[in-house]
Amino acid sequence: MANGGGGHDALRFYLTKTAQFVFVLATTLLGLVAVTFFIGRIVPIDPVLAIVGDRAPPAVYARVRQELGLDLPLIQQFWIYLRKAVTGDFGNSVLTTNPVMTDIANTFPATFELATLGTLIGTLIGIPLGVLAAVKRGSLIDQFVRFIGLAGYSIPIFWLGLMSLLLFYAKLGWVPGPGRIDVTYSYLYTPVTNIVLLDTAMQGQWDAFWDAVSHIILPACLLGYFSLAYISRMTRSFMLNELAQEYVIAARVKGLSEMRVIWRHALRNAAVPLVTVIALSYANLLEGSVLTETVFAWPGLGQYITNSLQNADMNAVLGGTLVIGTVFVLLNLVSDLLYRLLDPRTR
Amino acid sequence: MAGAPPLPQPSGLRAWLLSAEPNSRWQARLGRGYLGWRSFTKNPLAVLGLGIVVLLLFVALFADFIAPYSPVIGGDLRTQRLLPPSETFWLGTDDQARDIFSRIIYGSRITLFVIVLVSIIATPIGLLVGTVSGYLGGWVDTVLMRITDIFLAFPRLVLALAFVAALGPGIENAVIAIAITSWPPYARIARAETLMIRNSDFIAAVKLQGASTPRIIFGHVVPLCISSLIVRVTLDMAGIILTAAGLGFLGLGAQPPSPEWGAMVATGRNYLIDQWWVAAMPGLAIFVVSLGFNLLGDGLRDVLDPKAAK
Amino acid sequence: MIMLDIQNLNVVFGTGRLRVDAVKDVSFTVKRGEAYGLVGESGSGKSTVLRAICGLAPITGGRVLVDGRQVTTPRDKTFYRTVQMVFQDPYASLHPRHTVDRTLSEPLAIHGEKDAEARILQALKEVGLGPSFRFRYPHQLSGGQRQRIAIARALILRPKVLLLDEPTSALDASVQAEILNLLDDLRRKMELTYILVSHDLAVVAHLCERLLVMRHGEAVEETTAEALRSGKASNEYTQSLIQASQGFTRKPSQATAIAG
Amino acid sequence: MKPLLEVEDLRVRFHLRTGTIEAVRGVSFQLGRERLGIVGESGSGKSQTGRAILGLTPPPGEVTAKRLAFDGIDLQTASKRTLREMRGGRISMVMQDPKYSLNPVMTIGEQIIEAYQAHAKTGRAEARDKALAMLEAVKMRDPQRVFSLYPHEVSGGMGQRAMIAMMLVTDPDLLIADEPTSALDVTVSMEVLRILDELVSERGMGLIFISHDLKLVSSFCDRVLVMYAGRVVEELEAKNLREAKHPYTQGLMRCLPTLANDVHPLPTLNRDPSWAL
Amino acid sequence: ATPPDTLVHAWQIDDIISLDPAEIFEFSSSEIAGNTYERLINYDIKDVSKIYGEVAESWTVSDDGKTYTFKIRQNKKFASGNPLTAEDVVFSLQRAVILDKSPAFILGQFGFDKNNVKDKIKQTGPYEFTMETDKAYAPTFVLYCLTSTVASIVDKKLTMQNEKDGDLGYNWLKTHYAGSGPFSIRDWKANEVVVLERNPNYEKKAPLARVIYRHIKETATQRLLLEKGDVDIARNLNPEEIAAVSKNPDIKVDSAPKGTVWYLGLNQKNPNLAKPEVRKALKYLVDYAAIADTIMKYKGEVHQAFLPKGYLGAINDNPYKLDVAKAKDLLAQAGLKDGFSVTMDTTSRPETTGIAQAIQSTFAQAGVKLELIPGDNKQTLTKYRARQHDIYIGEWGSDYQDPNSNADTFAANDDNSDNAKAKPLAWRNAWDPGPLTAKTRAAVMERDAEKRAQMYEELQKAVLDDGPFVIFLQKIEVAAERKNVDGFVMGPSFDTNSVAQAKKN
Ligand SMILES: Nc1ncnc2c1ncn2[C@@H]1O[C@H](COP(=O)(O)OP(=O)(O)OP(=O)(O)O)[C@@H](O)[C@H]1O
Ligand SMILES: Nc1ncnc2c1ncn2[C@@H]1O[C@H](COP(=O)(O)OP(=O)(O)OP(=O)(O)O)[C@@H](O)[C@H]1O
Ligand SMILES: [Mg+2]
Ligand SMILES: [Mg+2]
Repeated sequence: MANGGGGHDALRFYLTKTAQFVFVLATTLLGLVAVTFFIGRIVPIDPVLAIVGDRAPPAVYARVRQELGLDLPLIQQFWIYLRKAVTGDFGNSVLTTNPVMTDIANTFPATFELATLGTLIGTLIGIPLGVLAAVKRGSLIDQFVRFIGLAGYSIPIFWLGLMSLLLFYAKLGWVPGPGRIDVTYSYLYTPVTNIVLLDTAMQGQWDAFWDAVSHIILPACLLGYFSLAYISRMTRSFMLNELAQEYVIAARVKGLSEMRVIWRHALRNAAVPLVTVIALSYANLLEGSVLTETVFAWPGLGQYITNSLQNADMNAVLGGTLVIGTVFVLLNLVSDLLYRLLDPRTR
Repeated sequence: MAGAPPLPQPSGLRAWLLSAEPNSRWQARLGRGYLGWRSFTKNPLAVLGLGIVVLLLFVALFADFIAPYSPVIGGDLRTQRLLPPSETFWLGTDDQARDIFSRIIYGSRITLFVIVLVSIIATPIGLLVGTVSGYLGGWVDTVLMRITDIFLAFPRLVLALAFVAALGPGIENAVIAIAITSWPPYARIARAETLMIRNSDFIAAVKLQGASTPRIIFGHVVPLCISSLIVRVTLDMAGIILTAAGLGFLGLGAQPPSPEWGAMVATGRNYLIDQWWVAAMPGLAIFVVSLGFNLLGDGLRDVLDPKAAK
Repeated sequence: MIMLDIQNLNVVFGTGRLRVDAVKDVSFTVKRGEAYGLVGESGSGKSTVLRAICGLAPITGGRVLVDGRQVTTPRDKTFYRTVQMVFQDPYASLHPRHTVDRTLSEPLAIHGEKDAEARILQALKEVGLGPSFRFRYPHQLSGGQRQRIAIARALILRPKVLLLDEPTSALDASVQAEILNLLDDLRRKMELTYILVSHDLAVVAHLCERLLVMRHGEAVEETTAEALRSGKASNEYTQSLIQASQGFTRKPSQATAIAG
Repeated sequence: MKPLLEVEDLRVRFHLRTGTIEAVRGVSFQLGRERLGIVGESGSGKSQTGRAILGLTPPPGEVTAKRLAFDGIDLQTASKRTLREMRGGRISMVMQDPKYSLNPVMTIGEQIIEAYQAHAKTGRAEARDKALAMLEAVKMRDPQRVFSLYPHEVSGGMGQRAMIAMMLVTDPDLLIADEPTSALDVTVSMEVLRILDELVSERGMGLIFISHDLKLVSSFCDRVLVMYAGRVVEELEAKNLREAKHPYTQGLMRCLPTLANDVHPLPTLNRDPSWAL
Repeated sequence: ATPPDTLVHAWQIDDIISLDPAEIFEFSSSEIAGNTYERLINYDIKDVSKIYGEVAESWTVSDDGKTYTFKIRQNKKFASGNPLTAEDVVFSLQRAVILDKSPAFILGQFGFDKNNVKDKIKQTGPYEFTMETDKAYAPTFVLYCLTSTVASIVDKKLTMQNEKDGDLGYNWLKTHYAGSGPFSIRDWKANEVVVLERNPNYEKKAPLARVIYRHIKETATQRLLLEKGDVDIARNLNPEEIAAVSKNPDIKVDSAPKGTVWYLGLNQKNPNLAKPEVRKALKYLVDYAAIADTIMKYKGEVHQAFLPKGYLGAINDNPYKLDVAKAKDLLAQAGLKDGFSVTMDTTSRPETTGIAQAIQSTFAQAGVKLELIPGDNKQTLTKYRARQHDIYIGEWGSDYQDPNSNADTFAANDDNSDNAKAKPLAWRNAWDPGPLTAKTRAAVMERDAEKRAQMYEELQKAVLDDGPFVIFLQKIEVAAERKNVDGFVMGPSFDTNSVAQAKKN
């Protein structure tokens, strides 16, 4: 096979890859903007109402409508929106009056913090569980993992959330109540990244840090449980697949310990598709934790978008959707890169 | 609870079914179904799953006869409201003094409706998009996968909420919204599967017989993707019921007083701590039905999915 | 009477870094009723030649004439009625979810043939299988039986040319003999033209009159079965193939020098 | 001389939902430091015999034998630990297809080192030298380069040689080769066989060579077991293969086309149900 | 537990969209404004009819009833330290009119607009100014309007320091604070928290150093927090939760009726609903008492007239009760013996759906098939405002403490055409109240309080009898408090819920 001109080819390869990624990102975002925008305009909710309220006199109403540009043709509105969006200006949120970007910068870190921890918990527990279930297929532990998974799929998250609050907070008092941090600590540090754990740790406010940790632990475990349900199940099926491969037998033939065969050979291979699964579950937590956020009074992006949507705050909805879309595409990219890293065949 | 008990088979019929040399396509098909059924029934959990699903069907069908009270008309607000489970009200009553048991019984119809509708909308869309894009490749693939990605990258709830908002609330629209948000993963699966088989020799063989592209896709590619998709869809059932519940939770699902389980749980959340049965009972129903579908899906995977059967 | 005329066939896959010249300037002709062999090591482009003829691989250069007419891209229906192919792996070449009946009725349906019923039974008989196989799925058949079905499928449209891509290499020796006999038989009965690809010289020599030795996508030499038998191959590479097909020899030989 | 491997009445059963399959039904043989071939058609139980010896019968399978001993050690009663030390250390196996039997996400070098370190307590540097030496021993042209390649980056022949290097790096006394060349080109497979051959003659290793290619086995091995439906139907010296008594062996020999004589039609095998009894 | 000098509320505060008093029109922001800003005049929450000056020391009304002269208290200071003078008051009133945000009409209805307000509201001395209305309205009407949030006094100096492009500091004040109330606003994080801090310049210094409003959407979560003592007051508990926590010895329940009524709006464009008998029949088909005693226990009491209890002229006898037989009779008279089908737009809040379902089942008893159309708040409102509903169920809270606020919307409709400018509730339900409109207009001009009250009674009776509104409850606000909380006072409107003198023992 021709392998000449390696350096030049490699450069071109990466350039094409980058161009491809930019293209994917751009088209996906454009699609997102377009769909959301037009949905926003056909939704039978009057966005002006959200701003001026029910009692406003007609003159005020008309003025605001014009201010919002709602009297322009749809295409023109879209064009204006797009032009502004490119410069990072998504307009102001009606509900919070802040620029949408500021709001997202405030709410996204909360969700990010929660989802990241949740995914971490789900991954760290889910993978070993899945591996165990696959290795001991049909055994009690396999049934257990299956049950955990099933329960994770079928229990309404708000139910579990409230029940766990009732148990761990109200009855046992192991964790503090809903919210990100206790009011006593909330002014001890200055929000920089808005990721409380990071901010408090960086500013050396350890009391506040531990308080934040104790606040996040329950909702994170809850989200972790749901991602665990998915991850353990997928791990199990990938592991079953890998364990049936010839190379596993070859590894046994070499006289390797069963531990090494499972964790180093089989799991190392199962990790390749798992990366995608974890990324997917992470993305789901980032976008889908609305209900958890509601129960735990967690001022996150999910709540923000839902609330905005219900109030026809379309700027906020669009902005939020774009952020989630971007995160999604980025996660795709990262999992793609990891995939390449983990699987030499795709390099 | 077991599913339909296997009828005592007259040995003649059985022999006919298992005949190694069926005489007609029909006999062959029945025989094959019988074999599948036999291997399926060897898996007790799968049978349990099937039992639950059959029970759901049965309950939905005969709700009128099973339910002791009306699902929508409540009793006396002053005396019959939020009663705990008792002999008169097996599962207690809700905030409108309605019998929860009767509501759950009638709610099975809605659940069934949601499940069936979502699967017959989302599965074909996913299947079509996935197989076409996987088989044709090139720019068709690029375009279709971009669209899939866009729908995938959409926050599900936003999309569902938006659709419900655009179409107006109500269970039908909730179903459409859920369907619209759930096809992309199916498309992905179907595409991955198609990519695996599109270069296989048996596809080359039909091509060599001059088969047209639609013929290949629908006659040869689709049947191979469909089984893993069916498995996936049954496994998704729980998620679908819960998404419907989630929409109900946000007030966009079924309209009151219809006894939709998710909406019932959502209402019950107001009484979660003291009148636990209001949310727990329909929640349990959701759990059991999801469990049923999951077990069934697992069992079907063994019967249908050639890869898992290996 | 020339049935197949291949001239300066070139097949290139991919571009740039991924470019593979799978077939380079290969020419040969096959007369009607003749069986022609292609041999060579793995990756030498044998299958690609067959696939290029029937349109499963792109013809990047050269000409392919079937029955005197140059093939069109995409191939038309008459082409498929003239040329059919049998694949190497009997496990992969049948649709796992279609019964034998469905597999065999598919070509008939595509070409709008009538009395499918009779023709399917007829085709099964031709490949030595009874009607009892009609409603079986591939996984209920042995490798040899599958290969017979694949041959039946290829023959059911009554083609003139059969392209055989290692039809026996996945099969046991005993089954291989049955299939080879069947192919021999059918050729005589139906006046078929064969192109047979195999890495087994003995198989090619058994079935074919003439053969082409390929290596790295190029034709090394064209020779005859007779020549092989008498060990008269002029080319060194052909010699080493003959050598290897004799089984293992303990004395060091030139085979070592060539392979790898 | 005490035989290296003693197998008596080896049976492998699979208990499946649909019933029990007996894949190997009472196989007995002894092996010294020699080349023993096992032939038979697909599904006759060759591979299962080989795997049972290593204790690697897949899960639903059950193995019984009157005696299964390696170098006097009873493999049936040996502890897991002994078995593991035996595996790879003293008994090794080369499998059919390098494409599937090498771990796709580890470099070839790593895999060889791992095999070596599983049995020899050595440092990494030494293991590395040993691995390179082994790659050299299997006639790899550029061991340094191959060492750091991934399995998908080498050709089938190279992969199979790497596999052999990996399995022989611990200097085992017995090597089971399960169709080690059937995935390779004729010319390449000759080369691989030559390497195996040299190793046997130079190190005095015992070799079980499993194949369905009678011609190959007869020319490569000293002794041949012919298996049919889980049984050994015939055992004979390789050079006497032409004088095989069993009709199955005879049939197999005859139905191969050869360059030497052109028979039309080829004789085929008529299976006699009594063979399987 | 919460710090002893800090009062923590758990409350759904996601309705806050602005902290500028000229714009505030929502429940939670009104309450916050009430505790952080002062108004010119205020009323006694125990007896609404008693009006007193807050920033104003005294006032006089000219004989023609059009000119009001206010004297301002001296020595008042804003939280910023700036002195509060007539200049600030005039600025605040003018500013509200000029900005013309949603609540501006409360002032605007006296004939002020952007162009004339500078002439109509004039400073006449350092601590004195005059206000000139276009007509001789009932003084109670004018004064009550001045008690609403929109008439809060903002710190002119501070606000104008933050002015940008002639916005009168609007963009700044939306998220900041420039008042003189007992507390100042330290921080507002949308959907998360509002933090108030004691204003050291306020003369009657608040006992608490800090008041925190935490946004807790889930009522069950609010309850858990309250029971654990991690909040001091839970504001949104539902009846069952209140019943449960009231058994807790550490918790007490406090409540106050609000100037808000629950009602059904019957769209007169629907031919069935347009029949007077049908309107009346539906009024007999609501089980008022059962709803108030069960679903809405603690949260509402039966009330059927459009003026809430406590308002001037409010009538409190509730003539209707569930009477299916009578309703059937009436329906038969209307030619609808077998009932009819009709839809009701219902917001998806649990309270609303609960009531709606209860009504649905009593309607059904007389054969009226009611189909509920759930939607979120804004969506249902959009439809309501376009007069596309059949029946609408919702709440109506009066904009200011004067009876005209509700009379104007329930009993008056100047133009019933589709593109009318004003869209009162009567218009939204396509109802032409006929002579009632003129009566409403007259009542607001009546300067004799006694007579005025009588006129409103008449209006209420007329609407009660024939209007397209089935008013069934007056809203009660409930708060569950920890026992140690003292002095959190709930008034008849949200901006009179006061933490000014609250403390924790
Ligand atoms: N679709 C394709 N895309 C890219 N390269 C291809 C493709 N098909 C075949 N090739 C390459 O073309 C070359 C010839 O392949 P071909 O399958 O014709 O060999 P062959 O002689 O049939 O070998 P074998 O005996 O292994 O079947 C190989 O290098 C192969 O990698
Ligand atoms: N995991 C298993 N479960 C059930 N049956 C099995 C399993 N593995 C092997 N068998 C059966 O055991 C028998 C012997 O298999 P084995 O792999 O030893 O055959 P073989 O002689 O190596 O054939 P081949 O030449 O095809 O490799 C076959 O009939 C096979 O179906
Ligand atoms: Mg080939
Ligand atoms: Mg084998």
